Amino acid sequence: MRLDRTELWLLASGVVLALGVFVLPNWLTFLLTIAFAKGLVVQGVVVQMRAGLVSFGQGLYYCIGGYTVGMGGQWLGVHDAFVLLALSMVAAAVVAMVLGLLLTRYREIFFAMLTLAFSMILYGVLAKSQSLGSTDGFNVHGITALGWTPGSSGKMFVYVLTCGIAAVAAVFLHRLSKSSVGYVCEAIRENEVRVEYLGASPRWTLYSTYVLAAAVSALGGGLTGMATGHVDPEMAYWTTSGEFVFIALLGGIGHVAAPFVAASLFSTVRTYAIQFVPHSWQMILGFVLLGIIIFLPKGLWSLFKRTRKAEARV
Amino acid sequence: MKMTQSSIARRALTAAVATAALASATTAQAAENGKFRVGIVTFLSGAAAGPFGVPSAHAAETVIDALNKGQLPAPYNTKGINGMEIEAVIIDENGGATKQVEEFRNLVERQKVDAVIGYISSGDCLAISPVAEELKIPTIMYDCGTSRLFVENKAPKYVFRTGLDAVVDNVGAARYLADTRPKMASFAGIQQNYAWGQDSWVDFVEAMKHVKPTAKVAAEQFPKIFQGQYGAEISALSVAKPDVIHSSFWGGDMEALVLQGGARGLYDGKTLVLTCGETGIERYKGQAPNGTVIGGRGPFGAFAPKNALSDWLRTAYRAKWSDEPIYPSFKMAQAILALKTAVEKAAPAGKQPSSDQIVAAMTGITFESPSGTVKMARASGHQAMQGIAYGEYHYESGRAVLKNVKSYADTCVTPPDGTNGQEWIKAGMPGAKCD
Amino acid sequence: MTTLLAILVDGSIYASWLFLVAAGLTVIYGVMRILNMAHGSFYAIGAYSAASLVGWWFTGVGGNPYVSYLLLVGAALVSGLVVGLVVEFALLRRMYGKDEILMVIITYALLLILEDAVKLVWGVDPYFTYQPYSLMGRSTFGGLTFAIYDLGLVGVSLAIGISLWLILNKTHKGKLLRAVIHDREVAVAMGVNVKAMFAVTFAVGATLGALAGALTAPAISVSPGIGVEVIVLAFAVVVVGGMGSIGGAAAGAVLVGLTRAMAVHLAPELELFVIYSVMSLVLAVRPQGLFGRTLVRKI
Amino acid sequence: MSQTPILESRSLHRTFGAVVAAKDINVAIHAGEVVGVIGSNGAGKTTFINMVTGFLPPSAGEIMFNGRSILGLAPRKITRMGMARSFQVAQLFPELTVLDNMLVALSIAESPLPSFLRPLRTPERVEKAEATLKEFGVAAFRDHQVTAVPQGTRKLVDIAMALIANPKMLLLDEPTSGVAVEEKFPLMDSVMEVVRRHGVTVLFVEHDMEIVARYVSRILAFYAGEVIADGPPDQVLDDAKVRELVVGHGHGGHGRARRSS
Repeated sequence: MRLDRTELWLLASGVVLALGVFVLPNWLTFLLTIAFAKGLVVQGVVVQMRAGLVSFGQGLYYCIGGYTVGMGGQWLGVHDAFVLLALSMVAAAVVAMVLGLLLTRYREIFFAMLTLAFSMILYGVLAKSQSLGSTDGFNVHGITALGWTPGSSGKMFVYVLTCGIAAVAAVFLHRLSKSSVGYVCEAIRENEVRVEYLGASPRWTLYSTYVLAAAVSALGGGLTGMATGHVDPEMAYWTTSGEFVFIALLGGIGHVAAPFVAASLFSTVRTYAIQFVPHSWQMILGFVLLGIIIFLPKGLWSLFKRTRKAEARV
Repeated sequence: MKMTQSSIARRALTAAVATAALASATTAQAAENGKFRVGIVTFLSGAAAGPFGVPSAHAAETVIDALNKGQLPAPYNTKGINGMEIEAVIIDENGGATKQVEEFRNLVERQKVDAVIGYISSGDCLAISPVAEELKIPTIMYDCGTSRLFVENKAPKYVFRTGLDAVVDNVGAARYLADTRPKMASFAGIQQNYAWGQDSWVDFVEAMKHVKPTAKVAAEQFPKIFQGQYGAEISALSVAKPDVIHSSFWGGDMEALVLQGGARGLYDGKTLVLTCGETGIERYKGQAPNGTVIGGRGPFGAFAPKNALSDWLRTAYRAKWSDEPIYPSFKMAQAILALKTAVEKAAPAGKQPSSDQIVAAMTGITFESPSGTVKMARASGHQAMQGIAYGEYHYESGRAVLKNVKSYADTCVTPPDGTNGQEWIKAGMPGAKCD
Repeated sequence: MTTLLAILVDGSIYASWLFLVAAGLTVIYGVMRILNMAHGSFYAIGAYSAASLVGWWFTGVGGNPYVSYLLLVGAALVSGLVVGLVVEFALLRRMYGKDEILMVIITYALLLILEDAVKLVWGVDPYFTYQPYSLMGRSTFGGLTFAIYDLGLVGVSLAIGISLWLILNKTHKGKLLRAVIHDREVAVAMGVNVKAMFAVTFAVGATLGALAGALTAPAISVSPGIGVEVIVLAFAVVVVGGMGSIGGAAAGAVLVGLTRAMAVHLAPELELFVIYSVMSLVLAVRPQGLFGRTLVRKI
Repeated sequence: MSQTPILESRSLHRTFGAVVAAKDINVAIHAGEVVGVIGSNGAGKTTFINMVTGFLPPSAGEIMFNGRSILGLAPRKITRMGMARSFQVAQLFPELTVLDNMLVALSIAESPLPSFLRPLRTPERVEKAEATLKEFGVAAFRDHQVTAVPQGTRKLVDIAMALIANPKMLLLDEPTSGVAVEEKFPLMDSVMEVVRRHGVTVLFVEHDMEIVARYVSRILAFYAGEVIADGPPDQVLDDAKVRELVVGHGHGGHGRARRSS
């Protein structure tokens, strides 16, 4: 497996950020942990966006990931972070394999609305489950890693783990975007009928992409659960999914690092908005989103590209 | 193409680092400016803001302003906290537990608060509790009622709760009904379909089994929270013809239920019990039928005893907000006063005690509050123990009055230390002492 | 027997409320292909303007209580038209022709903005304006008591549904509108002023949303977040019925309304899932919804 | 003509509501033929292609490809059996470059379940795609985004994408529509040359009689959903019914006078 320059950069960024654990203030590493974990969920949204599908229910897999980590510790007695995350991905993939059969028949707003509906059904089920703490959810604790118990440095460990997983996932997703499936997804977004006439099955491609996106998003949910130490059904509520779509648009689909950068920016803007304008931070987010759509339709990433072109011309 | 990709990635990294740098640059302002910083977390938006969050935030402002000026009656007539000016950082609790954990960390690590008072939502309390222990910051849960708080946090050190366990609400309601409605044969419930509603109903049904074993459950309804329209539920309850209708609804949902049920004669010849009904006392304007049993989740708001502190709070709050303080306002005031008492006990005047000194002082403390004398007597000194009162709402010549108020002693409604509330009720409330 | 009656009446009342909420959404989608996430905010704005105006009428003015019904409707018309036209003119006008899904996200941004705007204007305290609701009294039949206001809502809802249908199918303007729905380019070629049509449609849709809120306001306590609660419900109804179809919205409302009433009476524990289950089932069988038309792509 | 036809339709019917778009179409095409399909707008030419390629299910009838029934098969399955098509309006992926369009087509042709991890651009694929672009004389546009290349080039790329899978049969839906008059012959020259070199059976729909007459060995004339004439160009174009119902209605009215056979 040879790495190209982008991939090396992604891994290097991951390492540098992970090393930041020694210098950055704790609140910032926590903010970044959550941001990168959410970035992973957003990656799931973006992968589907490349294929022309907008999921307004990615919170479903975010929630499944979180609950798998929580329940694995609480009821199965599994505490190893890696095993729990693997379980999350499997659980999400299994659910996605079933739902995908139905969902890949739909496009555009129908797809968006149905994904939303399924996510809300999970919310309903969890809100009904008193043994899982209903809407209060439950706490996640006692995470270990390969036999080692991080103890009081648990949050630092989760941060480093998140940086590592995010970097590896980014490399994988970068490969995906350059792979045949990646291009076929773009082709489907632009002209599904032609893809069919070239001999491929758009539905199968979308199906496999959907399942893959679910697994990646579940990773984000699992990491969030470990970081906050708590999971609740709110993770599956449609407004949570709306936030993921928001971040996806903020970053754009142009580069695999965009969702992570956008998620960090989103968290930073939000935390300061909450601090300085506690009564109208949503409004600020709304205006930012509109501004992005109007002025930077391809996301913040297009800023980088534009400056690059300008440099090239000089 | 390759070139541009990597240069883009480099820019991404630069951007991330720049964001981080920008963010950390603004940290650690103030902090050691000689003030005592308190993070106040309550709902400023969403449906819980009107009935709970804003009255709490208003009370916090009222009390903190007055403390800084030394205007409270004794024993709180000294300025600030231990001579230090109190500085409040108010944060919106809306947005879910994940966001709250993030904001809690920001409060502690970026805003360098010395203590946090907050949390109405039980989910937020449960999520924050381990983080408070991890960050070793004195944290007072002032309102949330979940029994799980000190079941999950078995050996609390930094987490306190000055409000009461929700078990108390429903044990109190059951006892009140058994005492005042001895002939009741059946009861029904309508609860919001989320943890609060579900737990309240289980607590109430189990408590009724022991205090009024002859009464049967006639119907139970669990509409979605914030549904607002209860037509079908009201019909279903009417068809069941219960003697008592119990509801843990709050805020807008509660008012809508009162109105819609009233308009349809649901409460004719029946008793409506609203465990959070006190927040609406000035708002029903006769829409709630006379005789509606309401509670205030403890001796708060309209149920608060008459003493110098409650008189002061009512007057000051009315003067500042031209509104009556309701139970959440009282609970917020109680939490702030607990903190003041503990800090002043922990260090000589003018000195800032450490977190450990504060929590050591607060553990098992007894302090005065607008709700009377409060003792942190449960959960190894981390949970307040108080009685509860219920009464009947009556609307007479344009004014709301409470009648037939009955108070139940703390020992009568509170589970003993180390027991799970729900299991205690199921076991028949062993050890309860009622006079 | 009583239960059956209760299911029918409760179901109809809830269905008529759902239809009121969904009508504006479906009208806007039908003509403009915009799935308007901010519809809930129009609902909230209507509810708040009506509640504050009526509240002022009773406590501030002490005027004739029956005038309050006029005020309800008036508040909805004014607030809906004003907000609808402002939004259309200031924002949406610049966005026409964009992808349907992008329009969803634009209106999502609008929702975020309007939610806070509502909070800034009206605060977070619930508005409890019960007078118009209790004024009408109650009526008892078949052993059950119903609020006359709720029964009246069924009538209002029917009237609005029938008027919309008549306007679209029997008037000249309505026919032009249907031409726009059918084929925008042909309509432009025929000299229809599509721009004006869009502005009018959006204003009408927004007003319908505001009206739904205003008519609901007296029965509830108007609190922050009511718009967000309503929007997913309205989506479900519209998607079930077939997006953009008035008849579909009515059918969707009746189906969802009756199913929910049945669940409440017969299997209360299922209530939470009813709406999404109905939606998923209908879509699994008929992806375009009950009354929706499928579009065939030309190649 | 005893061998199995490569494509055969038997009593093919299709109605859209009250409109009959195809009525009892019986056609057999043999390997190596170059067949032209003519007919006025709405005569049923594209409906025929859409049915044959699986896009549109016929109301009745049977379609055989290489002796196997392909009725009810999805377009992708029919494509994989060796029948490719181009489109009246070039159906490309507008935001990709010309080369990437070709690579997507090639990758799908190699494996209908594309790989998640192997990159699209392998040296072998790029080489083959470039070779094909060269054959069509559009290699100069390889790195242009599709939106930035002229209409004629798009049509060629569209056909090149169909051809890169090495189909047995190629259906061209109006290959010269939308192309400037003076470019039509050069375009058809290059297409037909490549097609002949690959030994592909071709069926193409065309309005321009001149073009039809110049390149085909056989013509099918459609009118109102029916095949009203089927035979060598001379014979069909001289058919009275065809002259009255088809040629007179054609887009290029000039086609009738200047036949160049």
